Amino acid sequence: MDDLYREVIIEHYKNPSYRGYLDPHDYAFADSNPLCGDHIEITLRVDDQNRISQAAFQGHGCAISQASADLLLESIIGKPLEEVKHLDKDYVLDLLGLDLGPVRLKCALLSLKVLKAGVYGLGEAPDSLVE
Amino acid sequence: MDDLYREVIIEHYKNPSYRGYLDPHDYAFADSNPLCGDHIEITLRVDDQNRISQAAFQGHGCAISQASADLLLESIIGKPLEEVKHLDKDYVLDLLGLDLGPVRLKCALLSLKVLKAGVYGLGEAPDSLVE
Amino acid sequence: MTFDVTQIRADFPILQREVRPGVPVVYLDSTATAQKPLAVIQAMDDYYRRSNANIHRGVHTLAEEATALYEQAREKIARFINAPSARQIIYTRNTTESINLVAYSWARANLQPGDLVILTEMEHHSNLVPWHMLAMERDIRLEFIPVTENGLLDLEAYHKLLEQTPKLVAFTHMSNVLGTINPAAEIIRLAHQAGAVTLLDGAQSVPHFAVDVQALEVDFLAFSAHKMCGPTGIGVLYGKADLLEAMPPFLGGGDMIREVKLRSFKPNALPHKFEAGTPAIAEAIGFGAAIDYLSRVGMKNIAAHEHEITQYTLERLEEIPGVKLFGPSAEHKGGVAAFTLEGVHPHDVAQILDQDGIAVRAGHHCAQPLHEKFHIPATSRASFYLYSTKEEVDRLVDGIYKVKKYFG
Amino acid sequence: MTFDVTQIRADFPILQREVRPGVPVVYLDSTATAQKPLAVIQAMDDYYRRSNANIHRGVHTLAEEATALYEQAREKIARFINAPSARQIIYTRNTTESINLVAYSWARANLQPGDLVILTEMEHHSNLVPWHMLAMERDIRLEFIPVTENGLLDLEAYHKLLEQTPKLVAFTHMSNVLGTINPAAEIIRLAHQAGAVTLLDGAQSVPHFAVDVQALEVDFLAFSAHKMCGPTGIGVLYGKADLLEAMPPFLGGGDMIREVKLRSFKPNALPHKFEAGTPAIAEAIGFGAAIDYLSRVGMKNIAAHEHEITQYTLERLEEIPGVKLFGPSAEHKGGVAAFTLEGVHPHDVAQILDQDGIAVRAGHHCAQPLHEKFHIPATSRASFYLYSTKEEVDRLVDGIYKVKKYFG
Ligand SMILES: Cc1ncc(COP(=O)(O)O)c(C=O)c1O
Ligand SMILES: Cc1ncc(COP(=O)(O)O)c(C=O)c1O
Repeated sequence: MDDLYREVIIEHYKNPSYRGYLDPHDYAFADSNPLCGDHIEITLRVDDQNRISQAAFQGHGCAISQASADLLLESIIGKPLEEVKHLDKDYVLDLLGLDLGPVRLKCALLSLKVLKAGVYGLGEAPDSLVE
Repeated sequence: MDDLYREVIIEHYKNPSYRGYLDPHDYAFADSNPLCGDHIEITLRVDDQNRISQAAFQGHGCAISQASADLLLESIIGKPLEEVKHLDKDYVLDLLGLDLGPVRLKCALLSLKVLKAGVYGLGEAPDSLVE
Repeated sequence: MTFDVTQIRADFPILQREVRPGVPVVYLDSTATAQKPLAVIQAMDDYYRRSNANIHRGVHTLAEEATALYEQAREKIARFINAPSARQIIYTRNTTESINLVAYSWARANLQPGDLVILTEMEHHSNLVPWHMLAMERDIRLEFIPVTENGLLDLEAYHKLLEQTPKLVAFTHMSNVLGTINPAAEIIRLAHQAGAVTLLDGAQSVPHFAVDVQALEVDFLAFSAHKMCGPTGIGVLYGKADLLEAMPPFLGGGDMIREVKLRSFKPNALPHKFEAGTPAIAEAIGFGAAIDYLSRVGMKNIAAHEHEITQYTLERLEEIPGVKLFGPSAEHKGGVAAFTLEGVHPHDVAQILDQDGIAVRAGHHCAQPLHEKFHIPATSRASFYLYSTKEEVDRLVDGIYKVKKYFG
Repeated sequence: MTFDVTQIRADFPILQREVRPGVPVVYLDSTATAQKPLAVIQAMDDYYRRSNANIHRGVHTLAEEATALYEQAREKIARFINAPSARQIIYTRNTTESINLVAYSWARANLQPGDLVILTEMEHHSNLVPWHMLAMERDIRLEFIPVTENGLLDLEAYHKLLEQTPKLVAFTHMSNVLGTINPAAEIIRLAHQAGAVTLLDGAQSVPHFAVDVQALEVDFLAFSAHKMCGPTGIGVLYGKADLLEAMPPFLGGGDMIREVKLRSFKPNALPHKFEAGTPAIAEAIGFGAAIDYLSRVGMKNIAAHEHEITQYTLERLEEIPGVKLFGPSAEHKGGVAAFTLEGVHPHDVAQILDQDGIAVRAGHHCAQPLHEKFHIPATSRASFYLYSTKEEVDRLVDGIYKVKKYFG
């Protein structure tokens, strides 16, 4: 895991491709992980076929939360909004290629939770979105 | 302990010498053991030198609580009131000749607690009276 | 698994104990607390030797192991009572705290002066005093389903009480004195028809037979680990999700919060909202091991075994002149036999039985109003669990004859 | 007893553990929870194997043994903090419940709308949220003793706050983030002069140095067993006798009553008035064993050892470029070193350290307002206890250099 951590996580953390804030946007949502203060805000634009055309995140937090946001957004560009609604925990873990304990899992899944709460248009982001 | 229990406790329980209620009396007090419902009421008369001249108890409960009341009253007849104020746990245990666990100890000491609360003229009978 | 009581007894180290040299223990006090199988003792021992750490907030290996073990236990408990989700399992200290949690959080948010709470005359103090305290503070009305002479709830009287539209019906699934197993599903169904929320005191039912919260449709269920082969210091409140979600927090502190500012806080999600401070981590893990153990033996097997022992006990005790049994006949009854012996105080019965290693309980068993109803200050109580045997019942009977000789 | 850390480490089975093959644990998270010596693990194991029974109400041998063990532990705890009497030691689940007990029972009986409660900016959530809840319910005012840039309480500001005649001053004896040891005796003396009652959060002090409630004249003291080599699931509230006597009960149920009728109850005497239901019996006994263990080693020795380790840690961490330490210098500080590493999130620091078996905590350590004050969301925290060594500190320092290389 040593090297994976270094290669995947730290690279995307240090040099994210999708950092930013889209204004205007079609979807937006923000949430924090109460246990560690990680914060992620995601903005999305969709095309006329309801596919994700652009995505950006901003926020702060640990390498895992920020890198997984970057990896997640990279992976959904061009995907139909409907498909994004059904992404799950394993999807993110596959992107990261890491086995994580329960605490770091929350960091890794924060961006997926924010993304799904945004596309579902929910008022809040319950943990059940990523279980 | 088998035989002591039978001889001392059960004899005094079955054939108490000081059962009753003195009316009029100089001192009286009653209390219960909340854990088991044992109840003892003691009435006393003192002579002009403040010595205990007569004593009686009534109530209900286990053999240990009732027998120890009988033994206790038997032992204080003729004693100065001041001395009664200073009787302690070991005094009663010597009378009984028994080694008791913490729960039955409360049964055994109920009569002493009632007696002391009465002669001190207290409104209630705290456990600290017999510690 | 076939049920073999000898094999089961070998799992419980304390049952091998001699109370005094040559006097093996005959433990007939499982209603007060159950003994613990080796698997439970070792799960906690292992935890302290290998994985001890504070949970939820830690990133390091020990903290992650501890968190995983703690939360796995919650999943096991959820499955055991067929809860829809583990987040409906709130860890508490015991049944008593679980009931107080409902009284402080749900009831204080939902009950107004004049509102009616229905209890029963056979409740344990744990399901009386929290409502006394609330009644004093809030002017809530309390009414009681009466207990009939043979130890059953008077359901006709219950029907009448329901006409007064109670807000809450809180009752014991099984009496810890009479042994009565109450018709919980029916009582709950009727309460719901009347618009009331229900709280089931499962302290004596969850340990002894299968309890399915979804089949019962119960709103709240309270129980204690220590009565079901688990450790002291941990219990559970189960609640329906919508009720728990809507309830205000009870205890404030670490872990139950989502965010804290200097002057305000946001509560955490379920179940953490109700678990303030460092919880009973080792105890949760021990509770999980107890659930595994009971599930392996099988709740059906346990209930059948206890039924057989109880039936035998009632038969044998009824033979003894001067013994008076309380509670219904074996068909309505769990593994409890409370009795009086004419002319002998229950404390003396228990003390003399103890001379032969026989552990029964004597007193009001935290059900003083029930004893008052039957005009007795105390009873002696023998109670059973999966490890109890007919030979132990025989020793009890011999012991009672000895008591009679003493006081004869 | 001379203090030999190698010998002490041999008493703690978990310190022999390898987190992964070849990677021994370096446990630097004792502020979250302490490890347990064999004596404590075995005291509980023994209890479950030999004496397990419910307490107080039982006449049989097991119940009497259990009751005696449970109450002896209370006596030990009383002596440990020099309480005038064991009945002033109330068993709770943890520090958090102890503080909530004061908030629910004492405060709700004694505080009126508009009354002032003084806290500090360095409180753990456990000593914030209960007061937030009370403030919302009752319109109590909260004010905070500020924390200075170097991590001490601003006592001048405290003097000013006292002019507003607070009813309660509740504060931590030692910060679990800054490590600051507050001048408790002085704060309490001033509070009393102003007519206020005092509550001391001893979660981090009682485990680490001698705390004497009579010398401090403190009104309430809260602490947890799990932070002082004892088990999870048990804590203590100490209180002055007159305050505890006058307080209404908190949780209702078995054992906390003197008498129960169908519609009313009389509370029991201290300490039982505040202990409802079957308590954490094994845990109390384990706590007693922990007290014995700590007393045997000697609190003076423990404090001196931790001071040495802390001083060494501060020196070594200050050398590392990019490391920023929080809290005062070693002379005002217990065994806690919270720090940030420039450009690296504390979670990542902790995770990478964990690869080498080094267990530190990362986050806001249940002190979010304090972190906000210092404008950081989180810190990494290494913390020490009697079994910590300088070699472990060296491994921490090596680990931090490795983190820097990763992120460099
Ligand atoms: C200063 C302080 N107060 C209170 C607590 C809460 O202790 P517990 O979680 O045992 O209730 C802690 C423990 O983290 C602490 O460090
Ligand atoms: C029916 C019933 N309810 C509640 C309780 C209280 O359980 P605990 O003491 O574990 O809180 C008991 C245990 O004696 C019981 O038998």
